[in-house]
Amino acid sequence: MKLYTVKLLTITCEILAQKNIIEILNKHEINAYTTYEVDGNGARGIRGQGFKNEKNVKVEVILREEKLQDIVEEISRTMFANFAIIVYVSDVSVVRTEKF
Amino acid sequence: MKLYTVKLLTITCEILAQKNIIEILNKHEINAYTTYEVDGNGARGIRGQGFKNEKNVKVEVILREEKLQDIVEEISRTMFANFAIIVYVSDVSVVRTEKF
Amino acid sequence: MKLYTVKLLTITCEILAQKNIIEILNKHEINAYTTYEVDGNGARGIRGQGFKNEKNVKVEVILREEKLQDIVEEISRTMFANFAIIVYVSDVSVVRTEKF
Amino acid sequence: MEILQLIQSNLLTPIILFFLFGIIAARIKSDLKIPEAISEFLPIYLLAAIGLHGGIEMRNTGFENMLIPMLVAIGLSLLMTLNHYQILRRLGKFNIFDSYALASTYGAVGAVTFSVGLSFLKNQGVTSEGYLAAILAVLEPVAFILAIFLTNMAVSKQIRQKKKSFTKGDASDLDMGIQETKTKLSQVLHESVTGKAIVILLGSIVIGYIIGESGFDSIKIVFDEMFTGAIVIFMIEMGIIAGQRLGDVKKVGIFLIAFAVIMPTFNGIVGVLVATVMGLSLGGSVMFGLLLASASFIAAPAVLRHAIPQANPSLYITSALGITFPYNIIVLLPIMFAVSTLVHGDGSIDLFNYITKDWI
Amino acid sequence: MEILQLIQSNLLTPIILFFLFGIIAARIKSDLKIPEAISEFLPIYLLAAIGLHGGIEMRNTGFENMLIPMLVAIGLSLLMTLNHYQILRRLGKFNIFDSYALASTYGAVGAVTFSVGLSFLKNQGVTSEGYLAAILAVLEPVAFILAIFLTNMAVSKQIRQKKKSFTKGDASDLDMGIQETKTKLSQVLHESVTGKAIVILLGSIVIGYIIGESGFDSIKIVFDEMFTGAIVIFMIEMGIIAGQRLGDVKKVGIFLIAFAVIMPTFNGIVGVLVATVMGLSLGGSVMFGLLLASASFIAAPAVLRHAIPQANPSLYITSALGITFPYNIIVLLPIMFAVSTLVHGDGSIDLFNYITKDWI
Amino acid sequence: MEILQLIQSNLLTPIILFFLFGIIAARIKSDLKIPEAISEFLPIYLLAAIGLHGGIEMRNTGFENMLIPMLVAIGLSLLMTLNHYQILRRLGKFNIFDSYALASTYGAVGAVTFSVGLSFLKNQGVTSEGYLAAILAVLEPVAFILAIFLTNMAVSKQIRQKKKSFTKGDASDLDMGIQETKTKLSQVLHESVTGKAIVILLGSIVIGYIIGESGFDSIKIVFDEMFTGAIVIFMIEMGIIAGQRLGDVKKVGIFLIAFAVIMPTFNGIVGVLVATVMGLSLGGSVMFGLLLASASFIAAPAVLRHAIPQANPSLYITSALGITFPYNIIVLLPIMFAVSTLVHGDGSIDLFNYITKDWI
Ligand SMILES: Nc1ncnc2c1ncn2[C@@H]1O[C@H](COP(=O)(O)O)[C@@H](O)[C@H]1O
Ligand SMILES: Nc1ncnc2c1ncn2[C@@H]1O[C@H](COP(=O)(O)O)[C@@H](O)[C@H]1O
Ligand SMILES: Nc1ncnc2c1ncn2[C@@H]1O[C@H](COP(=O)(O)O)[C@@H](O)[C@H]1O
Ligand code: NA
Ligand code: NA
Ligand code: NA
Repeated sequence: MKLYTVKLLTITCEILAQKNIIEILNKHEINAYTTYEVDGNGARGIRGQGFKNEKNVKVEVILREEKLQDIVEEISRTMFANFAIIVYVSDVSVVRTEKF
Repeated sequence: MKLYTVKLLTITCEILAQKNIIEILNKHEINAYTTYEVDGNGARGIRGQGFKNEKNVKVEVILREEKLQDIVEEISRTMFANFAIIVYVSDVSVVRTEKF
Repeated sequence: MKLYTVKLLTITCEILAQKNIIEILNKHEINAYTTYEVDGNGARGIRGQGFKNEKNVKVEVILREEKLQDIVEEISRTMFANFAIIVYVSDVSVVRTEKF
Repeated sequence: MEILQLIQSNLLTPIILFFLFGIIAARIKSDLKIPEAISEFLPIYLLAAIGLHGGIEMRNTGFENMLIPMLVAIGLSLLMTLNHYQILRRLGKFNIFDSYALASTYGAVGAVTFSVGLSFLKNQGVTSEGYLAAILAVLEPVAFILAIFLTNMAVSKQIRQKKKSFTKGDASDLDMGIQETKTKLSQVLHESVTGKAIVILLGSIVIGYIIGESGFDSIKIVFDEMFTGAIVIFMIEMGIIAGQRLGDVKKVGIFLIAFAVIMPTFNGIVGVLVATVMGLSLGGSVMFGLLLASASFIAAPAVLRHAIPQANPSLYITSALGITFPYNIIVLLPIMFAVSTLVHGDGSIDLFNYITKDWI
Repeated sequence: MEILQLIQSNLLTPIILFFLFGIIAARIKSDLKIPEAISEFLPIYLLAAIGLHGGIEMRNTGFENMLIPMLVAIGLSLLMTLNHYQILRRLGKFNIFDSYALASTYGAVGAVTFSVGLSFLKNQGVTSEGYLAAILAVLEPVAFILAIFLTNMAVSKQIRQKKKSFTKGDASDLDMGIQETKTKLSQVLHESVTGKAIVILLGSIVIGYIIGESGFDSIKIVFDEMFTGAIVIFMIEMGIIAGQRLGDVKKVGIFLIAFAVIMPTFNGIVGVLVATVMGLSLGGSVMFGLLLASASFIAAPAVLRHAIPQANPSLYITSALGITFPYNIIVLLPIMFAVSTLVHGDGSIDLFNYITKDWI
Repeated sequence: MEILQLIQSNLLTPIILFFLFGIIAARIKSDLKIPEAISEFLPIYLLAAIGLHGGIEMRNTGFENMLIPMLVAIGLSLLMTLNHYQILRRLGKFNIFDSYALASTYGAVGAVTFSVGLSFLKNQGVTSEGYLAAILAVLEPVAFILAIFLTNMAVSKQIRQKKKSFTKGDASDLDMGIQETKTKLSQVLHESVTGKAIVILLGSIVIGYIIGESGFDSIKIVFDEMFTGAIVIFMIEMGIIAGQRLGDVKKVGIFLIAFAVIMPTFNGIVGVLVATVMGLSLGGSVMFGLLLASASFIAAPAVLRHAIPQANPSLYITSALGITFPYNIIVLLPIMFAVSTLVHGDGSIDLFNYITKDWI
């Protein structure tokens, strides 16, 4: 069973920014992702204690390297200044490259 | 503190398929894993809005390379056709190889 | 957009050990992390069925390689004996190294 | 007409209005949502309340006379499941998996529908036999087990035939197929019987039977007086989920849409009439009919996804929740009530006339 | 003085005491917390209860006379938002984004504050006009939409001016800016109107209107009798969150602290007086004043974070929840009640005197 | 016998039946589960209700006479913790960590047990002193603090001795050990006192005291009338968790099983008698006994896992939740009630006789 290397892009950000992230993904024709709520601590303080609005969310996207650059660039440009957010990328192997 | 490389297998699938995954893991004598509920979007549409039955779950398993192939193969064969599911593998380093 | 490699340290442990982990991180001057509750199975049995106290938590920390060794060492030394816990490390790429 | 009036007055109860409201909220893409923990808890609560109520009733009225209705219900449920299968497979041209999955979804019962039915009767000032809660519990797994058994039989027959054409009919293969079917069935049986719905329902019936009215007093406010309010909250969520499904309704096709309306109507009216013949009360006959009319949309996916994974879940969830459930609680319930009133209203001779007239 | 007595007796109600308790629990760093699912569910429940109650009232009393108060409320809300902006931008020296965000936070309304107000009146044995719930729903998005419209106008003006200095004023750019503003506005408008608070509130009003007293009976225990108990539980969580914010209060600066106390007082008393002039009852005038006095701290972040991401959320959340909310429910509510009693107590001539005296 | 009758009638209350039902559901591996958010919320609710009730009672009856019972309770709790330790370490041969952890688990109190006790008394139509809720709050951390103090002392002594054999007794090391112990203790003390159980309990007592009967009226339905229903729901979950633990019971060993039954019986009856001597009412003496008999299974793991991580949590959780809790609420509670009735029933002279007869 051969495995192919693709990229896993992870965005951890405040939950109210999830919509912005999904919009950016959609703009780059990516409609497949996984999300879940998390707590966190970072430059913008502890998040996840009070209202649900003040939690974080993780958005995970498996994609091909081609699209990665543009998406990371757009997220950096439009969101780093105003939101609690981190973005990181790792290598993962998958069976069905056609899915991603 | 020396770190040893092992594999992290991640399965994101519909929650009603979790039992099948765990059964496959057990069949390959793997009883250690971590699970958590997530939302998602993919080929089978948005998941995680209505009943809990319609959420996704992530199953993460750290294991040695030896077992990886067989498990990925069995999951691919028995589950890819009928379930909302993705599978990916990454490299991680651990301290206590004897645990995995 | 250049990406820089840093380390992602993941600790999956019983929820009542979260405080100990955060204390160790703080001691090494790390105040940024992401946490979320998970279920699990391992050497110390199934976790996540009964009281919330009996769940697991994942703590994820992106950090520079320099600090990694000491933290992993301290966690191993002080916590492996008494708690349900696993620790693993992976490589991730980030845009803003100055953040980590 | 009286039925129309009944439908209209039913339409204007909080339960139905909040359900419709939920549908609208979903259609306009509102982010309204009942948190998962609450909407997971409410069915448990509703079933506990139904069970306690049923158990207390059974203590008051005895349960000797429940055996025949229960057996008849089981028999009808099995017959109807088979009937659904034939209709879906032959007329609807669904594949075998979808046919069995849909057949059992409509052969099974819906606990939420049952709750709404009880509230409907309460609103009409009519009571029903307590043992119907027990029939609800027993009926839950019946249709699934039949469908899964038949599906597995069919699959192993297919495998057998395929094998025959290659090699010459290997007996051990056949045995294996049957063995696997047995394992799967006993697993499904175990899962069904230990499924949370049945467990809480049966447990509460027994507890209700033990404690009786007097023991119930201290928890009456929670398990009786709050019942309708709790359903209302749950119906918001049901409406939202049904509303999200509405878009998929066109995908299930006109045949299934028709099936999802006609089949429950037929099953439900048969149920009302049979129950009347068996001597159930006006309200009891309505609930008996509702049991047979209802389709399962919470238990079904949990059981079928595992047991018949080849079946397309969006077919059975969408039709059961998006079409049949609203139809049942808004239109069919008043119709069955009218029918039951009709056949109960007159003397026993007339009753018999009505039945024979309608029955065949 | 009577106001002090009112404040004191208000202070000693379970709602306020549990709110203060929550603050203390947060200050001593207790791990006490109402689980997320519960504290997400409670506002939905409270709004449903408020809506049902309002709808039933409107059925009893008609809603023809609600048009003028509603239009006046919208007008006042817009005026006040503009007024806040001027004060914050000129006197407070906040940047344009923070100014608009804060202006609309204080121009918008707070559903939790409204709930507490209803309980306060109940406690005082005073009723209020049912249609105020409808005004609450309509008022929700008004201030946001204005602020977002103005922010976007201001931003595209800035961009335009920048562009002008470089190239020579490109009309298509200008169009694009306006186009984008329109998109964003229509999006915010859609989101506001389909936001869960408005949806559940309006839905419940309509349902309450349809079912009336008699239809409400079966769910009265859940949606009426449990109301105050439910607020109490919610207030524990509100207290905890406010308590966690208290540490940030000093960061918002003395100007904003003063603003967060003086502005609601002014808006609230204006509201009471205007309502009295329009003929609202004693209780209705208090609630009208409270609508204008209240700041939004649940809806505001959800709308503003998306629409004016440049604004610092900790400014508007901290001041609305950490200062204004406690001040409103503990101090201002009794004050407005006293004012309303005063202006309602005497004959209409005296009333007029009071108003003109206070008004200008 | 009367005690058997009491046990039997207790067994047939909804609380106990739903607990047993939960155990059965877990044993047959049902997937029934009360959602986490609900089962996290219920203890908070129960403690708030207990606290409010206690506070209101204290307002009615004064709390001057609560000092002696409270001090006696603290003293007994400390004595019992030490006694448990000796028994576990010497007779049970447990290691020092497990011994202290278990000793304090049984020296501490269980809020859920207390709730069940209150319901039991309500069912018997008997009241108890309101200040017992305050004793519950104060007693919570006492046994933990003692056990953690002694564990740390023992550990630093061990370290010291080890060090001595290597180097020659380094004073600074000793100091460090004591220093660390102090830090840990003050941390545990802070955590205990700010722990959610104590905070909500004390807070509600104070609020109950302030608002009194009249202020309580508006929230009575939620915090009083729904109390037993809420316990019933919680007991389902407690039963499920206890049932999951039952399999581990054999692992804890016969000694600990015996300890988990005999120790509470002894402590509980001592409690009833001492309370009677101190002049508490029939019901108050039962509750006092129950405080001493109960073991902690929610607070204990949270405190001990952090403070004595070397101890095996499955020992103390399994024995406290899997054995002692069911035993206490099913068997011991009626026994203590019978004992209390006995010693309260007769005149004071007989009472004294009973006590001296039983006491020594
Ligand atoms: N070094 C880190 N490791 C893991 N998660 C982080 C780290 N820094 C930030 N985060 C997560 O990203 C969120 C936003 O970060 P920040 O913008 O730094 O407040 C935090 O609340 C954390 O959940
Ligand atoms: N490219 C992707 N990146 C991250 N998660 C994905 C991706 N594709 C699918 N998923 C997850 O896997 C689930 C099943 O995928 P699918 O079978 O494509 O519907 C989705 O609901 C997502 O949670
Ligand atoms: N091989 C593994 N893969 C993934 N998660 C694991 C693995 N082993 C242990 N875990 C997680 O770590 C927790 C503690 O492990 P243990 O100390 O082995 O009981 C478990 O409850 C799981 O959540
Ligand atoms: Na059916
Ligand atoms: Na306002
Ligand atoms: Na004790």
